[in-house]
Parts: sequence; structure tokens; C-alpha cells
Amino acid sequence: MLEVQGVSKSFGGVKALSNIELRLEKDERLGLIGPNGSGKTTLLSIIAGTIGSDRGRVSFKGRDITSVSPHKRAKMGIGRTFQIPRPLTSMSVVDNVIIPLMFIRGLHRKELETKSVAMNILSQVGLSTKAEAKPKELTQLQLRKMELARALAGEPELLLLDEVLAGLTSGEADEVLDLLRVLNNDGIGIIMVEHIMRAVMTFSQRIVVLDFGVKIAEGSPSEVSTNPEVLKAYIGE
Amino acid sequence: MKRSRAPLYLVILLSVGVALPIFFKQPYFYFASYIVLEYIALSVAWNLLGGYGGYLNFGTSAFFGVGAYASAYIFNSLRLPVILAIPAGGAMAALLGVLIGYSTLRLRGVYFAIATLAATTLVQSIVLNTPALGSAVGLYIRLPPPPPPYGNLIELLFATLFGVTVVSIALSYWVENSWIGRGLMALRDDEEAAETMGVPTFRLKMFANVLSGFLMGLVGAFYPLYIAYMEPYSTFDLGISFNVFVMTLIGGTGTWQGPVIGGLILGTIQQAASVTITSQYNLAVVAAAMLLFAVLAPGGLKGIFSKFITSRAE
Amino acid sequence: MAFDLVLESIATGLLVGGFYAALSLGLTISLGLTDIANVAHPAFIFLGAYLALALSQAFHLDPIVSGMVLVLPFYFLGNALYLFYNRAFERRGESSLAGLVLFFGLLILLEVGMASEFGVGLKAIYSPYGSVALNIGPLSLPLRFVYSFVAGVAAVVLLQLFLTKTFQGRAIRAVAQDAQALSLMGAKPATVKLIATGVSMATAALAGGLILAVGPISPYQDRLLIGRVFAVVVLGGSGSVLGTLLGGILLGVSENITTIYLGAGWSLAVSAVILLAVLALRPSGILRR
Amino acid sequence: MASNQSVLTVENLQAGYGGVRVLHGVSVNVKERSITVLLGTNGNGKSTFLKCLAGLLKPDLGSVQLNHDGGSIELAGKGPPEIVEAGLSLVPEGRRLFPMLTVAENLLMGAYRKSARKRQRENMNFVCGLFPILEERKRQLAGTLSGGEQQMLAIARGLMSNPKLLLIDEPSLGLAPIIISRVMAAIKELRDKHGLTILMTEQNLPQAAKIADWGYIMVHGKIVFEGNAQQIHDNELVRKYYLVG
Repeated sequence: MLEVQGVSKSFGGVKALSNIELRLEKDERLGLIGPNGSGKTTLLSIIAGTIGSDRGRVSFKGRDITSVSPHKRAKMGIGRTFQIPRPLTSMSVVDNVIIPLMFIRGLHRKELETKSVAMNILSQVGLSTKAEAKPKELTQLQLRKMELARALAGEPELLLLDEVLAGLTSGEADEVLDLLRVLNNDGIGIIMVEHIMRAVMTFSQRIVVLDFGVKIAEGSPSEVSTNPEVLKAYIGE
Repeated sequence: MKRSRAPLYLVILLSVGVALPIFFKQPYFYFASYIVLEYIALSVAWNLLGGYGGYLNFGTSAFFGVGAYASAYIFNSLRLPVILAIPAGGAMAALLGVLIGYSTLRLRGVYFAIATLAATTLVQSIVLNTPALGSAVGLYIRLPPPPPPYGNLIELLFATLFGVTVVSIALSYWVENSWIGRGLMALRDDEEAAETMGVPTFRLKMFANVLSGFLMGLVGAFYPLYIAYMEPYSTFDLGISFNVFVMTLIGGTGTWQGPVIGGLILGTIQQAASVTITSQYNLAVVAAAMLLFAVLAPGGLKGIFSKFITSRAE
Repeated sequence: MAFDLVLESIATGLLVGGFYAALSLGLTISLGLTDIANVAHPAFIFLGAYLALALSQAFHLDPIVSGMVLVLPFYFLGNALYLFYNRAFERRGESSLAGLVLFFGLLILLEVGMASEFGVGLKAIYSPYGSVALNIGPLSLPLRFVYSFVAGVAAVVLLQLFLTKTFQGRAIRAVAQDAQALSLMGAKPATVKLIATGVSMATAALAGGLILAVGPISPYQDRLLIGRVFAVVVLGGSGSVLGTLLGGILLGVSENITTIYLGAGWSLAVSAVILLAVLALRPSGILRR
Repeated sequence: MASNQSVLTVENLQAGYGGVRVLHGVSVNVKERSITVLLGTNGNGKSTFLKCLAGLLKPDLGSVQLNHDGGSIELAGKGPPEIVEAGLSLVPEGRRLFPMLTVAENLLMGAYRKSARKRQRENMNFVCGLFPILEERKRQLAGTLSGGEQQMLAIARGLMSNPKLLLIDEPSLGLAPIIISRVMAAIKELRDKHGLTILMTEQNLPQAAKIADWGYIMVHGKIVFEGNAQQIHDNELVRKYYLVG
């Protein structure tokens, strides 16, 4: 469904990504791991289109989307969350969810109907009690749930999750992971950037490891966790 | 419920404005009110991009002036009907909006603001160097006779500008409550996040800029008929841009009521003040008021007003 | 003959370029290094010019010297301005866009203040070199432009040395890149910006002296500079001090050549066209890769 | 080597971001002239801990005492500039160099601290001796260095402030093994030859264990184990927390 071919990117002379190849099948769960600064977030941004690549191409559902703008990619079915939540601060939580409903799903004619769809999504992530709150009143966990709700509102076929579990207790993380499994069963492909190893190792079917902007390993969680290159990057053996 | 009654209010308001000069004769009232209306309409137009989208236009006078000169040229020199010249003024200003927007709306907001300042200089230079537009000498406008039932040109101008103002407010109300307004507010908060939620940010900014420019040009298009003699320095005066910016800010940006309140109150005070003190100082008073508001009440009068309402309701 | 004219206009344009660089220095610091879009900078330059005029008249000083005398008071003025900006906008987390409100307001207040204090008419100061020209071969270069060029280039060089060779100067360049990392070095970002704004404003005093040396002044003339200083800053790459020199020369030469071929009426349009074109094509400035 | 004098005593430090507690009462002790390492995988609060020490994050509770010359200073709640003045310097996560300044200028930024300015030349020679590549690249923009060079520059910049205690957040991050060895050797040399006290975080257990005098293991914002290098290396928990953390 998603294909990243030979993507490179540098910022002011610093190579952030070099020659990355990545494939994702429909409804696959892929974990993207690597030390800090290894280019994971940059790769997600390139897939989402908010950062352009210097070289290489990205295709989605068989279409080359390398030069397609991010809002069109969102319409094609690519949803994302941000590493540090980025709420629309002047709007209530439910209005934050209404934005993708209006712009991705075109639900802008009947206000009440749109709002009830938004409320459904909020209750799906367990945030319906905070619907009328402003984002600045939310906790970190609630902000992350709101980001997830916004991404889900666009009915994505591919979900890019940037450390969606960060700052969550293990119980909360399990709750979110369960939700993600349900979504995945419904046919949503997921790329998860995550630092919490236990979570990413159990959740993902396949793991890709980046180190210094280079893909150093790829395979099943068990293959990757015994891969010498990976051990070197993580433990240094 | 509220929405279904809006068109009714609109029709009533329009009829009042159009009918008023027929029954109530007081030339000075119309001369002064015309300017207040002009500022309300310009502020409402400014708010479309500046208030909802957060991109500050410092070149209102450029759009206004382009509309004014385009319409003056069309009916004064080409001798085409005024009824054609007015929308043409709006269209020329909209075109200016396309040009500035295309080159700078992809950049940070600061650069858009600077570009609008530069655009003001540029169009002013063009007029100064074009004899057909009167250069620095200016243009004398051949004023058409007023059609009945209006006994006086200013009465007609008041009525039509009143109509334009009401329509602008209605448009602004529509933008605010439609997906366009929502998208603009989303991108004002965070452009990148808005993009990933499917908001076509550039297109919306362009739309708001062009619509805003069109309305400013439309307002400008009436100006030659009002002033009868036009020259580039006062037409493209930075003071116009400043007034509009301040009125919106003091009234409250990002709501359709804000610029109406700001334009009405500040515009009226200015008109009253220009009789008593010189126009130079009243600009300074406006600037000082704006700084106070910017620091103490960023939500503007509308913000203070709604805070008052909600605190009373609680 | 026509060739001489072109040559002379290029040479004058070069001189004017140094002058333009001096006018733009403060803006390249505030916009490029501290992210404060001070649209009122040209108005502050004129404030400097009027104060220099008063000083020159009172103490029979050369306008350029008066400008230099004002450098220190303007530094403190800049400090005060930053304190206000910081309290009212920056600390609330509002963007540089919100700061534009403040500076647009100051621009108008300064203009009105100067118009009422000094009158709307043209004011000038007599200087012994006001109408003298320096003759080099076929070229006849007005001495007042030669002096302002020298002063402008000197200011550029001094500022460049300050920004690269001193602790405070390097901190000013670092603050825009990573304010948090700067605090880990032991510098307070707000203090660094306070100094930067002071320096930016100090250049306005010098620029005011130069403007007075070059020709008569009147209030509202600052509006003729807004487009020019932004064009120079954007051409040279925002935040680049040496860039202002190149940007200034490019603008000065373009204006003079435009004057020859199209007439003096178009010279003001040159900076606007350059500014719009650079923003549309290469927003990071033509001198940056 | 390490004396018994404590340079840094952290007690019951609690901190977090926007209502989410990341550190749940961390106590750490750093002895003079020692290398103390804080181990743990990403997301366990190591960086947050160092941020609290350097003043980038205000702790909610707990104390951070910097002991020196008989007296001691409370650092908790102070801002980064004051903490740097007190003699503590952080080499931050992600290096945080000034990319548009040259290598030499980055180093000089490190010497911003008043007492370090006088010794800038001396310190410059010292760090260039430690990392000769920096001498070669002095005029190059920091943004154009390779990852390993950037890490060396970041450590060198931290040293330029002439600190009493140097904090390093993951010195081996993103570096090739051979470079890691070199960086670790340099850190060891700082302790052995120059008597510097170092507190660093690491995921890289064996490399860190080679040079560390004392180590702490942090899991979910708590210290779960402490001991000397050998004890840590032999501990069953350690293996368990890596990769399955």
C-alpha cells in the first residue's frame, strides 16, 4: 500500500535520512525504531508530506505522491499524530475533531450530524467528557487521545503514529494499544514510531530500525532483537 | 433557528439603509457616515484574512486605491457606465490579491505583511508615473447626476455603500460559520497540523486574501465619486491601512462583529474628532489606543463584551 | 557620453549602497537574529535624524558626528523597547506576528510625534561638504555620499566584528538558532535579545545622522524607506550583516540605473519590485545557498 | 581514584511534563573524580533527570545539592545560567549545537561563563588536544559536521565552561562503535588525567561499564538498582530491562 523508494533528506548539510526503502502492506503493523535523532520523525513527515524529500519517491495505493501536498495525502487516507501534540488551541476538543471531518470527509453541511460523528470518535478514544474543553485544559494523555481522535476522524487507511504512547502509564499504553489493534483489524495499516520497546515489539508484525538516517535492520521483532547491528546501535556490543 | 432568520434581518437592514436618504435629508450626516461605513466595510474585509487566518495585511490602502483608480479610469476616461466601473474596481484589487498572495502566502506571516507594504509603494509609484491616471497632479472626476429618488449624489453613494457594507458583513458571517472559516482558524492555530487534517491551507489563504482584496477594491471603487478629486498620496495613504488594522484589532479580530464594532466606534470618534482637533493627532490617539488594547485586551472590545456577558450569565 | 552617465550612476549607486546598508543594519539584526519584525525601524531612523539635527544646530556638530553621539542613548532606547516587547508579547508566547502590532503602532506614533514637534516642512543642516563633489577621472561623486558610504561600511565592519569576535555578539547570533542551548552555555536569552535590540536601535541613530548628512528631511519620509530596508535585508539574507552591504549596493545601483532609463519617478518602485520578486523566488535571500 | 567526597547529591527528585509524572523520587549521589552512569533505555526518564539538574525543567519536588569547597549550593529551581555559573555543565540530548556558527564559535559559546572566559585559550587547546578533529574543522559550520564529530564538539563545548561537574546525555548516541570507543576513552581521560567529575546517561551498557565507577539503573522514572561496574554487568535485571524494558 505504501512504498518509500530511495528517500534522502538533509537539513543544512546534516544528513537526516539517506536512501531509505520502506514498504507497508495493507493492514500491516510496522514498528519504526532507532535511537533519538535517527530520522524516524523526519521519515513520518516525508510520508505525510509536511517535509519534502531531497531525493527518492513515495507512493501510496499505487500512486506516486512524492509531490502531492499534505492535505491531499490526508484525503487519500494518510493520518498522523505528532510527537509533541499540536492541538488547535483556539478551538474546543470536539471542534478539533470536526476539522478533519469537514475537510477530509466533506461533512460540512449538517452541523449537528458532524458534531455527533465527532462525539462518537471522542467516545471511541474515551474523551467524550472533555469534548467542550479547550486543549490547554487537557493532560498529556488526553492530548494524545485527542490527536488520535483527529487522525481517526479522517478515516485513514494508513496511520502514522509518532510516539503515541510517550508519557503514558503501562495501563494507559495497553488501553491505546488495544484500540490500535481494533483499528488494525478494521483494515488500517499502522506505522508506529516508539521508544517503549515492550510495546513496539509486541504490537508490530515487522520492525524497521533506523540509525543515523540509515536503515540498519528490518524483520520480525524476534529477528530484530537478536540482530547484531541493532544490538550495536542500542547496546553497543 | 438563528440562521434561518438571518436573511430576514439582512433584507430589513438593507431596506433601511437604502431608504434612509430618501426620507432623511442631512448632507453632512451622509458625508460623515460615508467614511464610517467605508471603514466598517474595509475592516470587515481585512478581518477575512487577518482575523480568521492570522495573516496581517498592512496594504489595505493598496487594494482600496487600486479599486478607486480602476473605477475612476473606467468611467472617467473610458466613459463607460459607473455600474461597470464599480465591480471592475473590485476585480482589479482581487487581481492584486492574487499576485501578492501567490508570491508570499506560502511564507511566514511576517513576510506577507511586509509584501503588502511593498505593494502599496509599488502601485502608488505606478499611478505617479502614469499620466492617464493623473500622475502626481491627480484626477478630477466628472460626477454623474444623481438618479431619482435620490436628490443628491452623496445620498445615493451612502445607500449603495451601505448595501456593500451589509453584504460584506453577511459574507463575513457566512465565512465564519462555514468550513472556510473553520479551516482558516485551524491554520491560524497551526498550519502544519491543519494540513495533516486535510485543510488546503494555501488555497484557503488565497481565497480569503482575494475575497478580502475584492471587497476592499469595491469600497475603493466608490471613492472617486465621493471625493471628486483624486491624487495618489492620500489615496494610498498608509494611514488608511493603519486605521483599518486598528479598528479590527480594537473591535476584536476573528469574529464578524469585531470589525463592525471597531469601525463604527472608532470611525465615529474620528469623524467627530476631525471637526474638533486635527486629523494628525487623531491618528496618534488611535495608535495609542491600539497599543493599549494590544497589551491589555488582546481579544478587543468584542472579547471584553463577551467576557462581560459570560460572567453575568454565570 | 551616455556611457559616462551609466558609469557615474553605477558609482553613485555603489556609494548609496553603503548608505542603504547602514539604514538596514538594525533591521537585519532584529528581524534575522532576534525574530522581531520592527517595521518602525525607518521611523526610528528619522527620530535619530531629527535629534541629530537638533544636536548639530545646538553644538555646531557635523550631522554624522551627531548621529554617533546619539548611538548610546539609542542603545538604551532599544533596551527599553525590548523590555516592553518582552513583557507585552514575547513572554505571553505570542509570535513575532503579534509584535508587528506594536511596531506598526510605534511607527504611526513616531511619525505624528515628529510632525508635530518638528513641523511637516523640509529641514536641513548646512555642512561644508554638502554640495562638494569628489572628482575621480570622469566621475563626479558627491562628497556627502562618499562620507556616508565610508560611515556605512565602517558600521558594517564593526558590527560584523562585534557579532563574530565577542561573547555577546556570538550569543546574539546563537539565540535565534537555539535559545535553550544558549541558556545551557550560561547566557540568558532575554538578556541577549535585550542587547541585540539595543544594538539594532543604536544603528538607527547612526543611520539618522547619515540621512541628515545626505539631504533634507521631513516627517513621513520614513515610509519611503520601509520598502528599501526590507528589500536590502531580504536580498542580503535576513540576519547577515555583510549581506546588507551587498544588498544595499545591489539596490543602490538598480535604482540609479532605473532612474537613467525610466526616470526618477520609478526609483521608489525598484525596491518594492525587488522585495516582491525575492520573496516570491528565493525567500532566504539571494546570497544564501 | 574516586574520592569519598560527594560533588552532587540528588534526593527524592520528582518531575514531569504537564501533569504527567516522569520521575518518581530519584536519589543519586555523584562522588568527586568519578564517572557515574545512569543506565536505562529510552523513555525511562534519564534525559528528564539531566534536564532537571541543568535547570531546563523545574522539578516538582526534591533537592539537588552541589557540594564544593566545603559548602553546598541548592540547585533545584534555579535557571540554567545560574547553574552553569555554579559549575555544572550539560551536554544535552541531541547535541544542540549552533549549526550556523563555526566549530570554533561553538566552542567559544561554551566559554560564555564568566570564570571560563579567562581560560578560553587554555581550554580551547585542551579540548582540541582531546579531539584533534575539531582543530582541523575549526572554521567549518557546526551543522556540516558528521554525527560523531558533532558529539565530540558538544562534549568539548561543555568542557569549555570549565565545569566542576559535567553531565553528558547519551554520549554514544548515533555513533559508530569505533567512534564510541574514542569518545569513551576521552571521557575516561577527563577523569583520570584531569580529575573531572562526570555524570552521564547511557543505553550502551558494556561501553559505559568499562569506564564507570558507579552506575544506576533507571526504569520508569525510578532507580531500580545501583552498584559498581561489575555488579551491574552481572545483574540479571539489567539484561531484562534492555530490549524488553
